[in-house]
Amino acid sequence: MSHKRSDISIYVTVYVVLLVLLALTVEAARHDLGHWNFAVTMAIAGAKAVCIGLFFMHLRTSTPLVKLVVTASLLWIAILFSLSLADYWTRDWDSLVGGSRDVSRSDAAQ
Amino acid sequence: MIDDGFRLLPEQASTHAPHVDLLYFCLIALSVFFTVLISALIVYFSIKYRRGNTKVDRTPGSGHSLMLEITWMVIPFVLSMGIFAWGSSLYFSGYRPPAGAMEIRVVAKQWMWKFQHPDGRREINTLHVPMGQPVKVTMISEDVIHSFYVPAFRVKRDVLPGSYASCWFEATRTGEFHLFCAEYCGTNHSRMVGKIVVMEPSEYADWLGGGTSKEPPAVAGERLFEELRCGTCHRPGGATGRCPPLAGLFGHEVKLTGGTTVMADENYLRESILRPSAKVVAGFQSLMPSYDGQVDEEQLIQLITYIKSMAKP
Amino acid sequence: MSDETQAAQLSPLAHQFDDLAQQNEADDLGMWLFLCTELMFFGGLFLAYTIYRTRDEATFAAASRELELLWGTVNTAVLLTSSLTMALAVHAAETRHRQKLIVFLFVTMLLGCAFVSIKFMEYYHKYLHGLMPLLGLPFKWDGTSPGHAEMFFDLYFVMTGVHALHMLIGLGIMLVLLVQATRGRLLGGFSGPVRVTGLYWHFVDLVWVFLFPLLYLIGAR
Amino acid sequence: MTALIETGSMKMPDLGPLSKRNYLNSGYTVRSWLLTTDHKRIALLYLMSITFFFVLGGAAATLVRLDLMTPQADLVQSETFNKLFTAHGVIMVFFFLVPSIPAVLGNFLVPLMVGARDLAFPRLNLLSWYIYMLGGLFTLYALLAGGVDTGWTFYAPYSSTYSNTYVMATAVGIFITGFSSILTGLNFIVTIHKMRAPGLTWFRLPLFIWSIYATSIIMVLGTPVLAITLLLVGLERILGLGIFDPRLGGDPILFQHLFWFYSHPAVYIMILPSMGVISEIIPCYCRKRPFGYAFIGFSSFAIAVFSFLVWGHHLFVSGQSIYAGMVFSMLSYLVAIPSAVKVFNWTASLHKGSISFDTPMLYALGFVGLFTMGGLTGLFVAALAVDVHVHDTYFIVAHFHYIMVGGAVMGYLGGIHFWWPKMTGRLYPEGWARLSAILIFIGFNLTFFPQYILGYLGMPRRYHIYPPEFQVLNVMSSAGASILGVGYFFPLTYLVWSLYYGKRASANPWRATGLEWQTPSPPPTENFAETPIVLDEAYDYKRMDGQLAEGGTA
Repeated sequence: MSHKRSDISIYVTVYVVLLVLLALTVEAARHDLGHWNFAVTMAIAGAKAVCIGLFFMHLRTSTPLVKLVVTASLLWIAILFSLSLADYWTRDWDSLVGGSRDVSRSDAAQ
Repeated sequence: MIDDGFRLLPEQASTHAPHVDLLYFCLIALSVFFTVLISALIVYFSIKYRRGNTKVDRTPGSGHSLMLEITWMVIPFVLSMGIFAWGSSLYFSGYRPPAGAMEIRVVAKQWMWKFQHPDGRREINTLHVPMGQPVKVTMISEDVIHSFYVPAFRVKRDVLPGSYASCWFEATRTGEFHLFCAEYCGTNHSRMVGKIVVMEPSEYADWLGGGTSKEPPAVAGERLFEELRCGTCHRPGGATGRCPPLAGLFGHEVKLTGGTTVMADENYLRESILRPSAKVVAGFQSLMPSYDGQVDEEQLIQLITYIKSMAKP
Repeated sequence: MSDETQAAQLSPLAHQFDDLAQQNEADDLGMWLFLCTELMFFGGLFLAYTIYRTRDEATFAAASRELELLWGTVNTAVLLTSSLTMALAVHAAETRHRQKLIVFLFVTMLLGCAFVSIKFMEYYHKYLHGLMPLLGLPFKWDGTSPGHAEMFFDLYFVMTGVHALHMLIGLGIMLVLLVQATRGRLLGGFSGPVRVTGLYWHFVDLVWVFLFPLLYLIGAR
Repeated sequence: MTALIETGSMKMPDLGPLSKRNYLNSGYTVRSWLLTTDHKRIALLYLMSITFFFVLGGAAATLVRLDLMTPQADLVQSETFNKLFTAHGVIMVFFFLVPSIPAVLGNFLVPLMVGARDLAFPRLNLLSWYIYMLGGLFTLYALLAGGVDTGWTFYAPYSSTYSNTYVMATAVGIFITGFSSILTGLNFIVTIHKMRAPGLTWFRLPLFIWSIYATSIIMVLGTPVLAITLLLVGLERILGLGIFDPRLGGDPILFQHLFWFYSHPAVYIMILPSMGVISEIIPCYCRKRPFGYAFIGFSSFAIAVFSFLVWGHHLFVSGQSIYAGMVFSMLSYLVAIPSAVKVFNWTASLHKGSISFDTPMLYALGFVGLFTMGGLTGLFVAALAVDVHVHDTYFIVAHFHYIMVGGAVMGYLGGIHFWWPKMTGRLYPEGWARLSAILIFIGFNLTFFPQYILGYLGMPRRYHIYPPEFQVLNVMSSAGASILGVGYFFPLTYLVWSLYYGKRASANPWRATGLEWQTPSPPPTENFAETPIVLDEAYDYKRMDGQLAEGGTA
């Protein structure tokens, strides 16, 4: 075995932590925190993911290679998101699609 | 007539075309240089170091050279960044219409082009434009993606369903030029062609004058505005407070509920007519019903043109 | 040849490997790489979700409130529990506890079935409420921007549907494992398949950990 | 057992009875082929299947080029024409080019080159082939039932809503085949990491392995995004989802983002393995270690990583934000650097070599030339303003054929010739092979060079009828295609002929380095009598030639 056998007690502890996090995130959703709702809920999801990855999936004791694989896949997801959103979040910047201000001024003058 | 003789380069018929061609020629020079360099080296080495040639010095070198590697990494990098900057600046100017451009409305559908001139005159598959006048085409598709492509102008832009796309050109020569649909759009894709007829401005004016009865889109839009009873709310002096003012709206930033701002461009107006609650102006409630399905693409264009024509009171 | 075949049955080591450590590392690496592809697969869906949600956050929040938070929470708890039992099953296999392995695998499967059943029950409720914009079914939406709300439900059904499909595949694999476990296999050096299935199951759980807040919790209630 | 096989000493092992028993004659039943887990046999299964698809895709291309001889539609209807170019694209991209070198040469060579008995997951490897065939059957069904007319790019909303052809079956076929690609890549990565022979460190690996590894990264990380994209298109057709449908509030450009996130790197799935093949061939026929080994190796990785950063250059005119266009344009130029590194290093490898011009070397030199041209025209299409003009024209068609045919196929054929003796135990007829290599080079240039001019003149791609002034160049292109066709026909014939009448090959007919040459031709089922131990650098031709000087050439 490449990794040490995690003790059953660790599994149970992690499970309890996960349930607590679940309760927290549901509770947080009952309050209107504005934009913070999304941030809080995603932070809790991230924490849950880290728990599952490190302990249930034994990333804590995995070989460096497996850790590299995980890092790489997260990096690639980041590439997919950042470059796609680079398009979506800048589409409104250019008024060329709808006509620039200059054009509208000339229209108004007509 | 479209010039159909054999040629190696398309005609240059817009202000943009010579700029693109210059970049193209530089790229060709660069490519020829590197192709010749590589080929010459291969041929030279192949002859000099051919198996049978025993008189040549084959004392092995180190097998690698950091200096050489850096050289042939840095040179392509610098060259390509230069091309990038050049290409980008042209791209910007190629898609940014200058002030005072004449606006042509285009609706594309399988497999035809429908044009409407600012004075309301309509054409199908043929577009007459005056020479020496910047022309901005604002385009939308009724079905799939098409692409507006005039090789002689070096201009191309995909025509999307659901949102407006635009490009512009200023013709520098009179004559007829190909218009192609460049994005594959189904069975008769290759028949979705037309022509651009560039005329002297005076001829163009004559041509416009000779058309049949027509109604400028802004006027048609105003009529539609009444028919759809938009004026009940959207009228200066109407039910104030229920809706944001339309006059002078176009081309300005609008504050939305939620704190974000949006540019009031044509896509914004289109969305606000079809899906009014998508972007609600700050300080107002979402009361307006959707007009999705009640107006077609051409009517939408007319409404938007009318809204654009409303000057600030 | 026959010697090799016999040896292959007696030894957990496949012929192409030199030793068990190499084989285990290869198995783990293989599964992790597969999970990489799964992540990219779901990544496309999450990207679509992100783009359409940023376009109209308010409508997405409103549409999210139509989902049944109670059942979503229950399902999350069910899935987290199944992850625990799966981890315990892997532990049992590695420590050669046949009985425990069978029990934990079975419980994991039960929980998995419970999750999928609840999911389908929710689908049925959506259908009853006219919130299933699929197959040309009518979409009833009183709020603003029905188009964007419809997009939310499109994404809801695709994302949870693809996730549920992964659950079903996992359940199928576990069924095979369960049969093998009852025959006394998959213990000790032979526990590779259980370990690898465990990784897969936890990954499916991980995806849900993100789906749950993105679908159920974005609209403060 | 005989003494250890060492790469350094290059002693031919005493073959003894082993040479009589090899992977080809270890069983003759259909079952022994269809249920084999031997990577070498699976490689041959792939070889046969992709050759079948290549012929099919080639036939479609022939009809397309024939029809384009005249500006009118006189051979087929537009509907058929559209189905033909779609069939050509789908088959060539997904069923020939993507699996070509990885699944045939990679499958055969990766375990041999790393000194392993098999891939890490032999049964998964066989499963990959079955998945590939299943996907192929779906696609064949779609073609036979009536064809599909969306183009290989499946742009929404045409594919998701408007096309009335067999889009579903084709999409399912490609979706399934994608998993074959994923599993093959996964298998290679694990094998290269975990199964290398003792002493075979990363920097002793053949460059082919480096490039296959880089290819596998793309397969594993890119293919699933294509899978989800096609799945969404399929669901739009079946369930009426609207993710890409503007009528339902979807964005068709999102389809293009997701599609090209895979399909741009896919081009590198095709070209990277070819680069690996070239990096094996050139040292062998120059009798020296390649110049800048580490740079060639790392440039493969650089290409694999950069390939994921550039997909937006397919969207310059699509309505993507112009700022994103600029980002993608700049990133696209990054790929030029590792590509230039490779070309310059290969060229420098010739320096002070002892060059002979056997068939594989002819393909390799042809590759370098054509790839250089294809790569340089990449600078044109990455330049935003020029791309606006040439996007979706024959310029693009010419550009990617220079990479995918001039590059990938030349590399594939070079590799097939180079390792043919190892795979079959027979030598191919050298004269015919040289002739066809030259024919292919000439035919290729005649076919595709005119298309650059045609494209800049403005002829859009996927045009069935076209303005008459484009005819001369189209006829030139079609004429070149006929030469190219003949060039492809020859190897198909003489390679089959050589199976029966070719001269028997020795274990190492080219006196090449590398572990695969130190086992008999064809290799035994278990690859090596004893696990090899590697003590030296790769490509130690000096030592090889020094040792063989006394015994004469093989």
